[in-house]
Amino acid sequence: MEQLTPIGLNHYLTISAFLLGFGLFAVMTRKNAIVVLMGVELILNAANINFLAFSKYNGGMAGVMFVLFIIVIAAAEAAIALAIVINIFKIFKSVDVSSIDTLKE
Amino acid sequence: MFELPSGAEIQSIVATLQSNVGFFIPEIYLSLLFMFLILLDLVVKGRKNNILPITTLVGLAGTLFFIYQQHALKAGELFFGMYVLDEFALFFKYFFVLSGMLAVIVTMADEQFDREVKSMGEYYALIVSMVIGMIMMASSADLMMIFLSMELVSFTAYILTGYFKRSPRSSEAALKYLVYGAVSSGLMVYGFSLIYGLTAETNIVKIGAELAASNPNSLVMIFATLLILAGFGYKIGAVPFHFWSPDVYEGAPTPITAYLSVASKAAGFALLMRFFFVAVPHGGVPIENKLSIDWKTLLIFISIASMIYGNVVALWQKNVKRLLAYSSIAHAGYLLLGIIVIDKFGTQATLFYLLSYFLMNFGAFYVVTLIANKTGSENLDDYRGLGKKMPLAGAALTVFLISLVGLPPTLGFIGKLMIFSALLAKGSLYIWLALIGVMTSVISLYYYMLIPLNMYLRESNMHDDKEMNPGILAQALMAVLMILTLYFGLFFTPLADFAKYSSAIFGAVLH
Amino acid sequence: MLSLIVFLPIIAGLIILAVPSSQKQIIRIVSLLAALAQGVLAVLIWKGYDPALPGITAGPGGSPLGSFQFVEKIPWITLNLGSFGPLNIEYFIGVDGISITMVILTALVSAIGVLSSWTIQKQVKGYFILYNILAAAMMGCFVSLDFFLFYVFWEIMLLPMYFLIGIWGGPNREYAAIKFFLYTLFGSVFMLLVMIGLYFSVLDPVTGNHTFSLVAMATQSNFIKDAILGPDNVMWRYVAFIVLFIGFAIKVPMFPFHTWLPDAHVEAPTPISVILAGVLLKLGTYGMIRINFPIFPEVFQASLFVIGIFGAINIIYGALCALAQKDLKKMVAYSSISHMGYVLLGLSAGNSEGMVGALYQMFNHGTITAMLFLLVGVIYDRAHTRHIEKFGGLASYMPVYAAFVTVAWFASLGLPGLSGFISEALVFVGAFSSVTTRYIAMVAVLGIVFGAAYLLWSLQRMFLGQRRPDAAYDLVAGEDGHEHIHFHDWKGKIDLDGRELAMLVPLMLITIFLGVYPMPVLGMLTSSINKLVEVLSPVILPQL
Amino acid sequence: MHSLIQLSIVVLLLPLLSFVILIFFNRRLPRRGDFVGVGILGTAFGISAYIFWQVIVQSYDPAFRVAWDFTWINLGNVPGVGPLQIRMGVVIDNLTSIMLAMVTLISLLVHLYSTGYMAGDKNYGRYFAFLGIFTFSMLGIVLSDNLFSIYIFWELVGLSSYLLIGFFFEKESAADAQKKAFLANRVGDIGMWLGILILYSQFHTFSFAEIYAKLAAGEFGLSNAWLTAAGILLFMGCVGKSAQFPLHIWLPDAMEGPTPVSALIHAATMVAAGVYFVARIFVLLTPDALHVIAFIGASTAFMAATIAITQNDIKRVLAYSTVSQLGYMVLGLGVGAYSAALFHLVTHAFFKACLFLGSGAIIHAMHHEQDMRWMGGLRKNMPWTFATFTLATLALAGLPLTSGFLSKDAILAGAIGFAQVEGGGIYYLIPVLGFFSAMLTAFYMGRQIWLVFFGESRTHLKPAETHHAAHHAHDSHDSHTDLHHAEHQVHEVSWNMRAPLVILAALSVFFVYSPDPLDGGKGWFMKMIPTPATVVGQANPQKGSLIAAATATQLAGAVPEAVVGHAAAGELPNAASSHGQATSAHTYSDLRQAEIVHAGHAAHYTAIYISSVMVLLGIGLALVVYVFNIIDPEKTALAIRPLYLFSLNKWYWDEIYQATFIKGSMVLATTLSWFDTHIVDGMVNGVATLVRKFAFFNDSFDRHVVDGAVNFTAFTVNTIGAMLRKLQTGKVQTYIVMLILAVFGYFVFYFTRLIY
Repeated sequence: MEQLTPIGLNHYLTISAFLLGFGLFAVMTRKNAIVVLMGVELILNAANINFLAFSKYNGGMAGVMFVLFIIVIAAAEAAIALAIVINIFKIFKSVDVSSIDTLKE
Repeated sequence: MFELPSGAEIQSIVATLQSNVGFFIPEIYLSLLFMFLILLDLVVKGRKNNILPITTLVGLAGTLFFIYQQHALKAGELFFGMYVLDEFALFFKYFFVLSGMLAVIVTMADEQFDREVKSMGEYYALIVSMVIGMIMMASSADLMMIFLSMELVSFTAYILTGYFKRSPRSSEAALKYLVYGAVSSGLMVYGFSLIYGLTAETNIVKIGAELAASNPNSLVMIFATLLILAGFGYKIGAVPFHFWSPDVYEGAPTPITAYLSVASKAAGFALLMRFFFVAVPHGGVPIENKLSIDWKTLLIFISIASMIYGNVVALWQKNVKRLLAYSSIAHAGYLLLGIIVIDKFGTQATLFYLLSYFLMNFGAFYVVTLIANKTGSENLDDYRGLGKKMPLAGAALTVFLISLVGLPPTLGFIGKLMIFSALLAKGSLYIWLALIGVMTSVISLYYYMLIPLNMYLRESNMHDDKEMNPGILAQALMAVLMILTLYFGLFFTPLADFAKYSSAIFGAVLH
Repeated sequence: MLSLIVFLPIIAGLIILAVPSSQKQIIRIVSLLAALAQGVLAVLIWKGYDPALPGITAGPGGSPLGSFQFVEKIPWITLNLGSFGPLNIEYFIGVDGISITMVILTALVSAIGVLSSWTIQKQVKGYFILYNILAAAMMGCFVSLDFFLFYVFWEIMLLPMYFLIGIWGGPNREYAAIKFFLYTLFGSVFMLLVMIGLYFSVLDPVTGNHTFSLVAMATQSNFIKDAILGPDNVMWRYVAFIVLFIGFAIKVPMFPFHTWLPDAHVEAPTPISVILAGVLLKLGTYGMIRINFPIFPEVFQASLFVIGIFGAINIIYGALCALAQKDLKKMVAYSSISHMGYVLLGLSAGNSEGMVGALYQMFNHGTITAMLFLLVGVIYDRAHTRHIEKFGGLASYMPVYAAFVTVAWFASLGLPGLSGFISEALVFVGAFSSVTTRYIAMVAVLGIVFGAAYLLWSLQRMFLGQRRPDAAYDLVAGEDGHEHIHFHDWKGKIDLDGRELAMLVPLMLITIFLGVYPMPVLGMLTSSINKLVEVLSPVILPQL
Repeated sequence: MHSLIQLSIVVLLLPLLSFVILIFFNRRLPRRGDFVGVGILGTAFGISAYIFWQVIVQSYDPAFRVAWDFTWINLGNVPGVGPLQIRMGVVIDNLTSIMLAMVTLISLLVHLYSTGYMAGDKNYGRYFAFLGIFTFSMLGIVLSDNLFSIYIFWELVGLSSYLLIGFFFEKESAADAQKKAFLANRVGDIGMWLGILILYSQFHTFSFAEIYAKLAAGEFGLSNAWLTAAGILLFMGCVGKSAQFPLHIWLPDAMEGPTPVSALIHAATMVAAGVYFVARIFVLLTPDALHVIAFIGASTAFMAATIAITQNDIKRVLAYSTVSQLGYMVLGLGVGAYSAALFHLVTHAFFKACLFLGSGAIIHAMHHEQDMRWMGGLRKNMPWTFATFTLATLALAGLPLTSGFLSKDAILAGAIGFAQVEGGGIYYLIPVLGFFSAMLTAFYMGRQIWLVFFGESRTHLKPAETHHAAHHAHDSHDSHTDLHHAEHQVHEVSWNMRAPLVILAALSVFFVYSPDPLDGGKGWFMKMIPTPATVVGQANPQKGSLIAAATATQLAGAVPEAVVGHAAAGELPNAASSHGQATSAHTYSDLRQAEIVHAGHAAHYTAIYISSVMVLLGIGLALVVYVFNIIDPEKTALAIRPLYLFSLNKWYWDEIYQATFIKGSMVLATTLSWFDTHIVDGMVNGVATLVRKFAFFNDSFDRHVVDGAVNFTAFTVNTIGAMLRKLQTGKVQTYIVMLILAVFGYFVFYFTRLIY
């Protein structure tokens, strides 16, 4: 199986780029607030993959540490987000992000 | 591959930490205050009395003392370069604590809270935590620290924005703020990861050195810069990262609007300055290298866009809070002007402008709150004839607005003066920016003057000319703010010196 | 002394602030006293003024003393700007021949203005506070010798003016007020940039620091050669000159930046029109003389012809527009545009005769136009209309008023024996003597005829002949057989009453006296003007 | 300071005093203080008579001149010029003293006359005040020693004539007339002012003496064309004041003023001031300028005469005759008959004043009937008036034994000489027009005399309503006419109106001026007022010809008089030898003048013959038409109707001006003010409407701010704003899209910039 090149940095980067793209796509297009937030998670995870990959290839633990913090932050964010979304649902009886546009010009 | 640290190393690490704690007192103190407030809230059962706010005020005031003590300490890096203590950071520590106190005061004045929510609960605690976050933003020197502090600020801000749980506007604002903020911080983190990839460092000083040494691929670099700017730009609310601000400012409780528009914007600027002045190499060398040129052009675009967009769109606003939101976008543009000229004078001008902006914007929002208490509206048309009913409020608001326009003899004029001076001192290349600046400030006159126009030149549609008295305390505070705006407009030496003192840290970096 | 004359109105304003708004009479009296005190001080300054000292530039040893008089020079703000050395802003005021005439004029006109504000009934307190701020700011502009100080005063003027027009003005006041505000601000923001640019280009010969001092700026040798506005930087010097000029021209107002003036005048209450025409317009030309020309002499020399052209346009265009007006006040407003054109023409001559004429014209226009607007106000108070066609035959019924109007009108059309003539004559003498503007002057004299035309025509339509059928007044047969005039809902004296006479008589006496013997004013001007002409003359230009 | 100077200053200031007293206190004084005016003028006349005696009779010196001046405006040490002052002063020479006496005398007489004529007017006192200020300004013109002060007083007489023409301001016609007069004069003054400016710009002085000295010294920096221009422009002042073509239109209308005023201002003094001024500047007029002047004078004389023959208003006939006579004087100056022209000025002043006062008496007696068609047969009722009027008429017509004959004749002789010297051709037009006008003059004056004094009274023929109107037009100022109005019987006027007539008539007889009834040249006047030597000559003075040099030396003392000895005499022996006494005293500095004067004297007798014939023709024609009725005027009028109308409508000048200048400027004015409000104030007119579409809040304020001047900016700004704010949809995801677009958009932009 010599034609299989070993997994290299660029593979990780590609993956993370794809993740970023998916995340942005979800954030931009999905109507459901929850899904939008999942898109955000995807973006963060794309960053995570980058960090890990770089920390593996550049040496040093900083990236890994960073990832840990990002995961924690993401969790906290999710918590707050859910609270707000629930509140929104109480008021608007919907979690459709695009339909909530009373504040505008 | 990662060998474990030996005992000796661990000892030394612990020692450093211990020694550094001494530099960390204000933050620790604030955290204690935060917890204390939560406990206190449990005691008072969120009843609406002045215990919580007063405590908060006293506590924050106490912080000032500790911050003052830090002047004595020698500036330097703490916690292995995670965190720095310098005049620049101190400046913003004062700034944020004071704005926190003002936010509390405005909250006390705002009667909307009595209508909207039953318990003030953790409101004040959140404000304090936001102060902590911003202070750390201003003094963090490591990507990780930056990220953490920013998120801390953001999260508290989300909650505070949505604090009126039963008001649709507030909640909607919170949601928008959340989504937008999350996305842009996500992008920022991605940008961080790229930087980390290029330099294998997370400490911005080291990053700067690394970038200066190895000339990185500018395409990747600009991409990272853009993503990071998306994060910072959303904090400072500059075009094109501003879209959240009008809606959020309009929806959020007025004190929070004021707080966001002043403090978190300032925090964003603190971060922006520190990151780019330190991380992006341009400093000592007379010939600026490509990177700095790149991000400078980027900032020029952003600032021009902000000045024009903010002022032009503001022309159409009928809601005063929204109008001020757009004006804050425009002011972000003016502040950026000061950063673009990468030198000490420019930094000083920016800091000075932040101070003036702090005073006049809080003043304006305060008066708006008081008026809203009486008229129950933030609508431009409901300001008709208020000049007669609330003479002092009218006068004060006029002064603040004039200051926002940048006319003498107010503080805002001096702020603009210093920004433009910095540009012109830099030479003819920057004159065009100055020209755009003055042009847009002429435009801004038009919409700012709409408010005095309605207050004085037009008769109110309801014909009761009885005076509305916002209460002696509020009157006094208004008067103080107004007089400060005027006084510093005429004798601005102390503020300017303070700004210079605080911008000294960049002396090494900036030529 | 000067500080006192500047800040007296502010003090009065503070006192008024303390007075309860119900005490209208006290408020009026306080401001009147302040204005009179200003007048007294002005007279004292005039007495103590030594016309021999030229002013304009620094005296011996680069110090303003020995050249300017009543100088007060106190450091106001000093900062360390690091690489740009200390930022010095000084509270630096003083007078020379150019400013002292304007100081006297300002004191006079603002006193008159207070008197004519007596009829203001709405929000008297606010009115007089703003009025006093305005008065102080105007005075400050004329005495300040530090560009920063000048700019501050200059901008402070805008807001009170905005409210004075906007609150106490006529039906269309909002529009006029905001128009005035935006126009003038537009002019002045660029002044701000030029000011900063000058600061970085000029060194104070004494201290060696950058400075805002206009006195230092008036000497070309104080410029840093390669600074942004230094002698080497020709392009930016031109830009700066033009920008400054436009800034001042808007105040003058110079065609095509004049359109705010008719609106402002028509809407403004009488005293504000008096102030506006009597003093504010002068600030434009004063700014040119004090700042624009001495700082950029070579550009000035290069643009003489253009300035002259604009002056001539102002003269003729204003006169023709006035000819077509039906609203008396609008006609007077356009007449001031026309008369300020003479000032521009005189300045463009660039020689002593022309400049002296211009300065003198500024002074005379101040007094004469104040008179015109007061007289317009008199009839407007009575008839509540200013429509020229709605009168006729007034001379038979209001002889005193008619007599005053006749004198004022003839003064305005430049009749010899009245002050306006001498200034216009000098302007033409100067403009014609300079080869650059000779042909412009030849065209501009047409303004004399048109001026006579619109003034005499309006005089005839309002005062001569018989009452028009649709006149704004009725005639009732008196007991003595003669017919008497009667304005509905006007209780007061039909002909001029005491207060109006008290305003008009001094102005009229001044007009006549200065028309017969101009030296009291010219004597103060000449040395400064000759000095100015030297400063401006091409020979002493820095070698570019 | 010379005693005469002091006296003359007193004379100058006395009338001003009378003005001040009367304008403020006339209501407090008995008889409205008319005695103040008369008394003061009496004193003034006394003093001027003394000056006249001193200068003319006592010291017989053609070159007499004393001057005094003081610094009026001191411009300090002007860069490039040195110490610069504007000086004011008075000068007395023969001409001045004569003018002084004349002006004060006539003014005195008019004051006296007015006490009768204006009695009972409700503004009686103000009237005398105005007369006072007029006299003051007129004397100012006479005494000024520099152009600037002449210009000042020039405008002041304009003012006083404005005030006096409009004395009955309740009449719209009077108000129109006064405005017209002032504006027409202003037009003339512009020219004069420009002329002054040309001279000043070269010499930085206004004083005659200095200007002439420097001119003679050849210091005039500009080309000779400029000098000619200066001359013509200065002459424009005269065109305005002396009602020369094309600015003559105001004078007939000026008859709206009270008749004594017409006599004083619009016949005797002010209108003559123009001629006086030209005489003052005579020496700097270049030959070309003189030609222009001569032609304008001639055409004015002729045109006015043709108009006068058809007018029916007694005062209008006189007004046009005045214009015509002024034309003569200007013509005289133009052809170089300097002395003759000034001579005519004086004589004309007296007899024309007499005529006007006479007509005033008639009008007064006729209860303000001015139309000659309704007069007639007055000689029986008003013998005094008749006698004096007739005498003055003869003088005006220029019959021998009258003063008018002497002066007019001298002018015509000069004209002939001029024509000969200039080489005939077109130049003969000038004397021809002169003589023809002489005939016309005789004709229309004869017509007037006959219509007014002979035949039967035609009052009853007058159509009632016009009569009524005419009466009501005037009753505004006169109360006592109403009493007499009932019965229509005319009687002689009172003594205070009669005396002036007699005096003036007496001054219209030849022996006052010259022993020889046929030659004014032998009289004292023309001896005392010799033609001054020009300071420009035909050649450019710069060339420094012998003559110019000689002149310069002569003029160094600023004596406007040239006794250039043998230099010139050598050149023209015949000129030196064969002059009459009048000129034998002087020879002339430049050939042209010398020849003209010489030829003029040669032509003296021819002139007499021709003019006498012409005058007789004119009178004869008048008799034929109006006495023997051989020719019926109506029929003739019908026969030559176009010509008749042309003359009756004053050559349609008023209509032409109305249609061109006045209409023109009004149209221009309205257009410009429209332009001002719509274009300048709205940059682009369409913008306003366009913007309203974008204007969101619809209260007036914004609609206004959106159109208008500042508001072109406001427009663009608003539109941009309106477009940008569309981005703020309120949907958070659009915001995010924007964000992504911004980031990647810039990235792409940067990428492309990186590639290229």
